[in-house]
Amino acid sequence: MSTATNQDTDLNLDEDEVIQDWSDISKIQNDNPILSIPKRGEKDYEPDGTDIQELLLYRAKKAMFDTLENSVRGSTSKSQVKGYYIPDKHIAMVPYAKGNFVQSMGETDKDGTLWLHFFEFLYLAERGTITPFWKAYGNNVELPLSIEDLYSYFKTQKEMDNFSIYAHLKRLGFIVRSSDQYIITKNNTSFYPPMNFKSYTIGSMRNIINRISSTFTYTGISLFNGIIFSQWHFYLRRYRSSPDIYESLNKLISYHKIPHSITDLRHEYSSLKRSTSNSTPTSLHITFNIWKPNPTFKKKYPELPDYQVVTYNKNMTNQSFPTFNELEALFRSLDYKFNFIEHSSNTDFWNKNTYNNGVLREDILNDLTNNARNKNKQPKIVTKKPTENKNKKPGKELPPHIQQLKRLKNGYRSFLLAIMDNGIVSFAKISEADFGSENVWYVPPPKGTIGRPNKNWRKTNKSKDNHRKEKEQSEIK
Amino acid sequence: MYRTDNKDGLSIENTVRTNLVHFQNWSNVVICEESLEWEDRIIRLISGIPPTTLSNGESDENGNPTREFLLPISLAQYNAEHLTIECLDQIFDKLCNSETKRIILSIVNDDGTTVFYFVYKGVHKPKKN
Amino acid sequence: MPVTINLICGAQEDGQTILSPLIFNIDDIKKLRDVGICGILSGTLPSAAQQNIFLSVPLKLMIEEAIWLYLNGLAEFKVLRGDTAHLVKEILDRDAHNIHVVAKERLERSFELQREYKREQHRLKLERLGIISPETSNKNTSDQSQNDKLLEASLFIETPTTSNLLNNLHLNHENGINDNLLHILVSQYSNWDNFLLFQALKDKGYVLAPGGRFGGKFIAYPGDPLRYHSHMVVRDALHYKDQPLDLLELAANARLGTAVKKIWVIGAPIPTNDKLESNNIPSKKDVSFYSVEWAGFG
Amino acid sequence: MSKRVSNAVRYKNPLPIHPLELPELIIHNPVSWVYWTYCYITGCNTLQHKIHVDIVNNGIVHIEVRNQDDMKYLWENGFFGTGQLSRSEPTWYNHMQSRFQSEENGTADKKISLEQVTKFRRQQRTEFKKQRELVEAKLLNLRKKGELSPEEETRILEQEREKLRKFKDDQLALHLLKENRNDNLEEQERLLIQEAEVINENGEIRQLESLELMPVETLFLSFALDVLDVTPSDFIIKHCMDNSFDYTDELHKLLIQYSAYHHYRSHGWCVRSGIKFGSDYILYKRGPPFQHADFCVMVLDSNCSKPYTWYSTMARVCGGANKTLLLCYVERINSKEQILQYIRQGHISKAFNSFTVGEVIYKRWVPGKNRD
Repeated sequence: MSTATNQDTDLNLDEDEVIQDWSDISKIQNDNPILSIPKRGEKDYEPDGTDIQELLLYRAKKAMFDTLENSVRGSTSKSQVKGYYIPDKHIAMVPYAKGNFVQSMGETDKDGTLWLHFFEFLYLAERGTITPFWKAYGNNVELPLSIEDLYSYFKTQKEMDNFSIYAHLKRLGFIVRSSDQYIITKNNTSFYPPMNFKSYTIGSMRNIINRISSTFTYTGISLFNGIIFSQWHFYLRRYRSSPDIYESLNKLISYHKIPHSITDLRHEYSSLKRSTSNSTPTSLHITFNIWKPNPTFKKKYPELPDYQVVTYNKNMTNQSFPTFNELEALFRSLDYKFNFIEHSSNTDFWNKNTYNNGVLREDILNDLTNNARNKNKQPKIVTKKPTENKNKKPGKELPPHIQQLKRLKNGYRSFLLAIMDNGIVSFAKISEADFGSENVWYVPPPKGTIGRPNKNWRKTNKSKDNHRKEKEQSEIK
Repeated sequence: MYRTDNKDGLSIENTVRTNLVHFQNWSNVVICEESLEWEDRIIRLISGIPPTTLSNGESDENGNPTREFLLPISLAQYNAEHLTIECLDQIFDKLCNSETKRIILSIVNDDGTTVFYFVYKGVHKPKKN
Repeated sequence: MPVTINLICGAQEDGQTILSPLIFNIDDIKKLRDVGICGILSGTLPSAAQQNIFLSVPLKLMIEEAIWLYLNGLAEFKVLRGDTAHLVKEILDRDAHNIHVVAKERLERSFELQREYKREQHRLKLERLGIISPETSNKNTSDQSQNDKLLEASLFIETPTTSNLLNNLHLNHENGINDNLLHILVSQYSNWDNFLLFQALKDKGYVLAPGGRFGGKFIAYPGDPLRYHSHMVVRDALHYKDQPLDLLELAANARLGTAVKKIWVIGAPIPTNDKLESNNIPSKKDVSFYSVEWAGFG
Repeated sequence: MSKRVSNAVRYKNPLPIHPLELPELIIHNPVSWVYWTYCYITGCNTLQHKIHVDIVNNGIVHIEVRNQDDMKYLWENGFFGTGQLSRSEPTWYNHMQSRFQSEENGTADKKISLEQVTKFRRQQRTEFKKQRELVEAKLLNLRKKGELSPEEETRILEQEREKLRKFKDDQLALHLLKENRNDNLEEQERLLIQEAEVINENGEIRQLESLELMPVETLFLSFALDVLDVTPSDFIIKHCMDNSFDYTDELHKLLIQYSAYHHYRSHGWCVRSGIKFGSDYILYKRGPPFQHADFCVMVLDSNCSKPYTWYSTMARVCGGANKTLLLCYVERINSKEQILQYIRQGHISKAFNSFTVGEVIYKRWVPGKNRD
C-alpha cells in the first residue's frame, strides 16, 4: 500500500494514488528483479453505476486475491533453511545458515550458528527464506510454525510496529540492524574514539572549559543590548553600513549552539559523557541503523550507518511527537555517517573516523588485509577504494551563497522518523538547523557600481564566522 | 454601507466588504441584517456577487454568478476569534436559509490580508478536475 | 458467518495492552472487501518480496474498522491472551510426541502428492518430446536415482499462513471480547468520537483508510480504493462545543486539498443530554460535518 | 534585465534605517579630514521623522500606516507591511489612478466618467446637508421647548446621527440605481458603487488602502529600529496586553512570535506572513521582487508537541510549494514573573533576552529515492 516512487514532489502522484493494479504483479515476480512500478492508473472519480466500471473493479479485485492465494510461502527442500524459535529469549537460532541474508542479518557465533532477533526471524519466514520451527526436547520434537503463530508471539505494539518498519526497509534493499539490542555480544561501532585513561585526563580539562561554556549554550548575549535597544541608540552610535546595523541587532535573541564540525561533535560528546544529568527522558529513541545496499557489508565490522531510524506510532495515545528537548536528546544520541561534514562521501575519511569496538576501523581493515596476505589469500576487504565522488566534480566548488543555502536547507545532524499509521509506513527526515550562525543580509554594492549589481550581490553578508571559510573558497578560485 | 473617513473602529464586516468591492471586484456587497450573538461577539454575514462564477458555484439562467454568503472571522498572530462546530451549526441554522449549501469563511488577518475558504455544510465532494 | 479478527493481548506493567487487530484468512479479507472494509495488507508477498506496493497477509485493521465490524455482527475476535508461547509450551508438554508425528505426517503427505504430480509432469514432458513411448514409461529405470534426487530436492515446503495450533488454543481458552477490552482497545489507539466519525462516513457509503500521510485521521474513498480516487482527508474528531478550529491549520489543509484534489472534512459528534452514556458504547450519535476547500481567490 | 537593475536601485537599503554616507576621505588633504569629521558628528542614522501608525483595536489589533510616503518607504526599505487591497506592495492607488486616466483618455469603454461621479457626489452632499439642517432644526425646537435633559440630548443626537448615516448610504445606492437603468445593470452598479466610494467630491481618487503591519513588524520597527511614533512598551502593554499584567497565553505567544521574527530579521532575512501556507512566516533571502521564499517557519513553544497530522500537513504544504519547513522552537529561560517585571519597567530588551531559539527542519523522506 505504500511504496517508494520517485514522484515525491508531485503531490498528485503520491503513493496512495499509484494505482494498485494487481494484474501487473506478474511483471514484478521474483525472477524479474527489475521493479516496474505500475503506472499511475486510470482511477475513476466515483461510482457511476455502469457495468463496465463494475467489471473493471471485479477484475481488479480478482487479480489481487488470485495473487494473494497463489503466492505461497516456503522453499524447496534443497534450499530449505530451518530456523528455531527460542521462546524464553524471544529470539531464533539457525544452525545451518546459508544464503545472502547471513551476511547482514543476525549474529554468528564461533560455531557458525546464526542467532536472529525475532523481527529478523519473522521477516525471513514471511518471505519464505527460512522455515520456522518450534523446537522442544532437544532435537526430538520439531513443530513447524505458521505466520499466524509467529505474529502471536509479539509482546508489544511497539515491537510489532518496529517489525513492519524493518520489513518495509528490508524489502527496499536497505541493510537494517537493531541499534539497541544484541544477542551474543554488543558490536559497537562509533564515530567517537573510546575514552581511555589518557584522553580522560585531557578530556576532564576540556570538560571544565566545556562546562563553563555550556552554561552559555546560547551564544552571545550582548551587554550592550540596553543601549542598542533604546531610543538613544541611533543617536549614540553611527552605522556606516547595513551589516553593522544587523550585527548589533542580532545580539538580542540567543540561539542554540549545535555542532557543525568534527571538533564540535567530539567536544559535545566528551562533555556529555561525563555529565550524568543530561539524558532527557523520552519515549522515543533510535531503533534501527540502516545502510544503503552494499555487497561488501560486514556485520562484525560494519561501517557507520547511513541513517538512524526512530520509530513512532501516530495512533498510540501514549506516544506523542517529541518536544524540542526530546528532539535535542535524540540528536545528541546520534552516531552515524554525519553527512554534513565535509568529505563525508569519502570512504577513507570514514575509515579514519570510525571505531569498531574501540579500534580504529582503518587499523582493523589493514590487519585483515595483512592477515589475508600472510595466508596467501586474496584480501577479503578492499581497503583502498577509489574515493566516491559521484556527484561532485573535484575542483569545482559551489559558490558560497549556494553552499550556504544548502547548509540552511539540509541542516546538520538528522535522523529518520518512521511513522506507523495502521499498517502504513512513511518517513520524515528531521534535522538540526542553525540559522543563527548564518547571515544572509544584502550588502549594497559600493557607490558607482549600481548599474551592474550582479557581481556584488552574490557576495552576501559575512559574519566573522563565515568570513574565514569564504576567504578560503575565494582562494581556491 | 458608505465608508466614512474615520477608519478607526471599523468592523470586520466592513473590512471584508471593502476587500470584496475594491480588491476582488464583487458587486452588490451588503452586510446582512440578521445577526447571531456568540461568545461576546455579534456575528453577521456578508453577501455579494462575485465577478465570475466561483468554482463549484452556481449561476443563474443567464450564466451570471449567483449571490454568495461570507462569514468574517479575525485571526491574529497571538490570538484569534473562536469558531467551533457548534458555532458553524448555529450560523447555518440562524443566518442562512435552508438552501444554503456553503458559506465563504473570510479570515481577516493582522498582516493586512483577507483569505477566503469555502465551508460546506456536511460532507462534500471535491472538484472533479 | 462472521470473520475472525486476531487480537493479541500483551501484558504490560501498566495494565493491559492490545496489539493491532489482524486478519490472516484470505477468504475473510474478501468478505470484508465486499462490505467496504479494506484494512492494510502488511506482510511480505513471497512471490514479489522486494517491493512495498503489493503486500500480503496479515491484514491490519484500523481500530475503527475492527469495532465497526464487531458492533455490526460481521466479525468476532479471537483473543490471544498473554503469552501464547507459554500456552504452546503447555500443549507441547502434554502432547509433544503426537503433534510432532502429525506434523511430520502432514509434510510427508504433501511430499507424496508433489512427487506424484512431478513424476507425471516429467513423464508427459518426455512423451511430448518423443523420448519414450507411453507403454514403457514407468519401467524405464536408467537415471532413475539421479532423477529422484533432483525431484526430492525440488519438493516444496510451505510455511502456512494460518495456524491450527492457535485455533486449538483459542477454543480451549477465553472466547470473544467484553466491553472493558473494547474500551481499552479504543482508548489505546483512538477515541470514541473518531469511531463515530468513521461510522457516520461508513453509513454514507464511504470506504475509509488511514490518513496520516495526508495530514488527517482518515482518507475517504467513494468506493473500493482499487477503482476510485480518494475524495477527502478527514480530520481527527473535534469537540463540538469547546474545540475551536485552528485557522492556520485550516488554511494549510485547504491549500493542500487544492493540490491533491481532496476536500478537507472536519466533524464533531453532537453531544446528547444522556448522562448515562459515558460507560456504554456510544454507538449512535449524530455527527456534524463540514467540508473545507480554498475558495479560489484572495 | 532593466527591471532588476531598477529593483536593485529601488530596494537598495534592506532596512528603514540607512547607513551614514560619509564623504571620501583623502589622506593628504586635512580639509577633507575636517569635513569628514564634521559629517560624522552631525550625521545620524535616525529617520528625520517618526512614522505615524494608527492602531485599531477591536478585539484584534490592526496596525496601519496611512501616509502615502510612509507606506512606500516601509515597503521599499525592507518590505514591511502589506497593502490591504493589494497582493503585498500597496499598489491599489496607482492602479485606480491609471484606470481612471485611461478612461478619461477614452481608451477604455467608458462605463462611467469621473464627472458623473463627481456630479452625484455633489448632489448627494447637498441633499445630505438638507437632512442635517432638518435634524438641527428639530433639536433646536426641542431645546426651546425645554423638554430635554443633556443626557437625553446626547441620546437623540446619537440616534439622529445614525439615521443620517443610513440616509447617506441609501441615498447613494438609490441614486446610482435610478440613473443607470440599462442592459448591463449589475456591472454598472458594481462600478458605480466602487467608484463612488473611490472618488471624492472634488473628483479626486481617495486612498482607501493603508499599509498594515503585523504586530511583530510594529515591534521590530519601534523597538529595534525606532522609526515609528509608538514606543514598544506602550505597544505591548496598551495594545497587546490590554493594560493587564498577567503572563497570559496571548502575551507568551506574542513574545515567542517576536523572538523568532527578530531572530530571522536580524540575520538578514526578509520575514513575511505565511498565512497562505498556513504557516507563521515565510523567509525571503532579499524580498518578494527578487526571488521566491525558500522557507516556511512555524514558531512553536519549546515544550510543544502537536498531533502528528499537524507536522504531516505542514510538511506536505511546504513540499508542494517547494519550500523547506523550519520548526522554530522558542524557549523561555527566565520566569514569567521576571519577564513581566522587565516589561513593566520598560526593559523590553531584557524581556527578549529571556528567550532563545532552536531550529529543526522537518522533511518528508522517501526511502526509494535515498537508496543509492
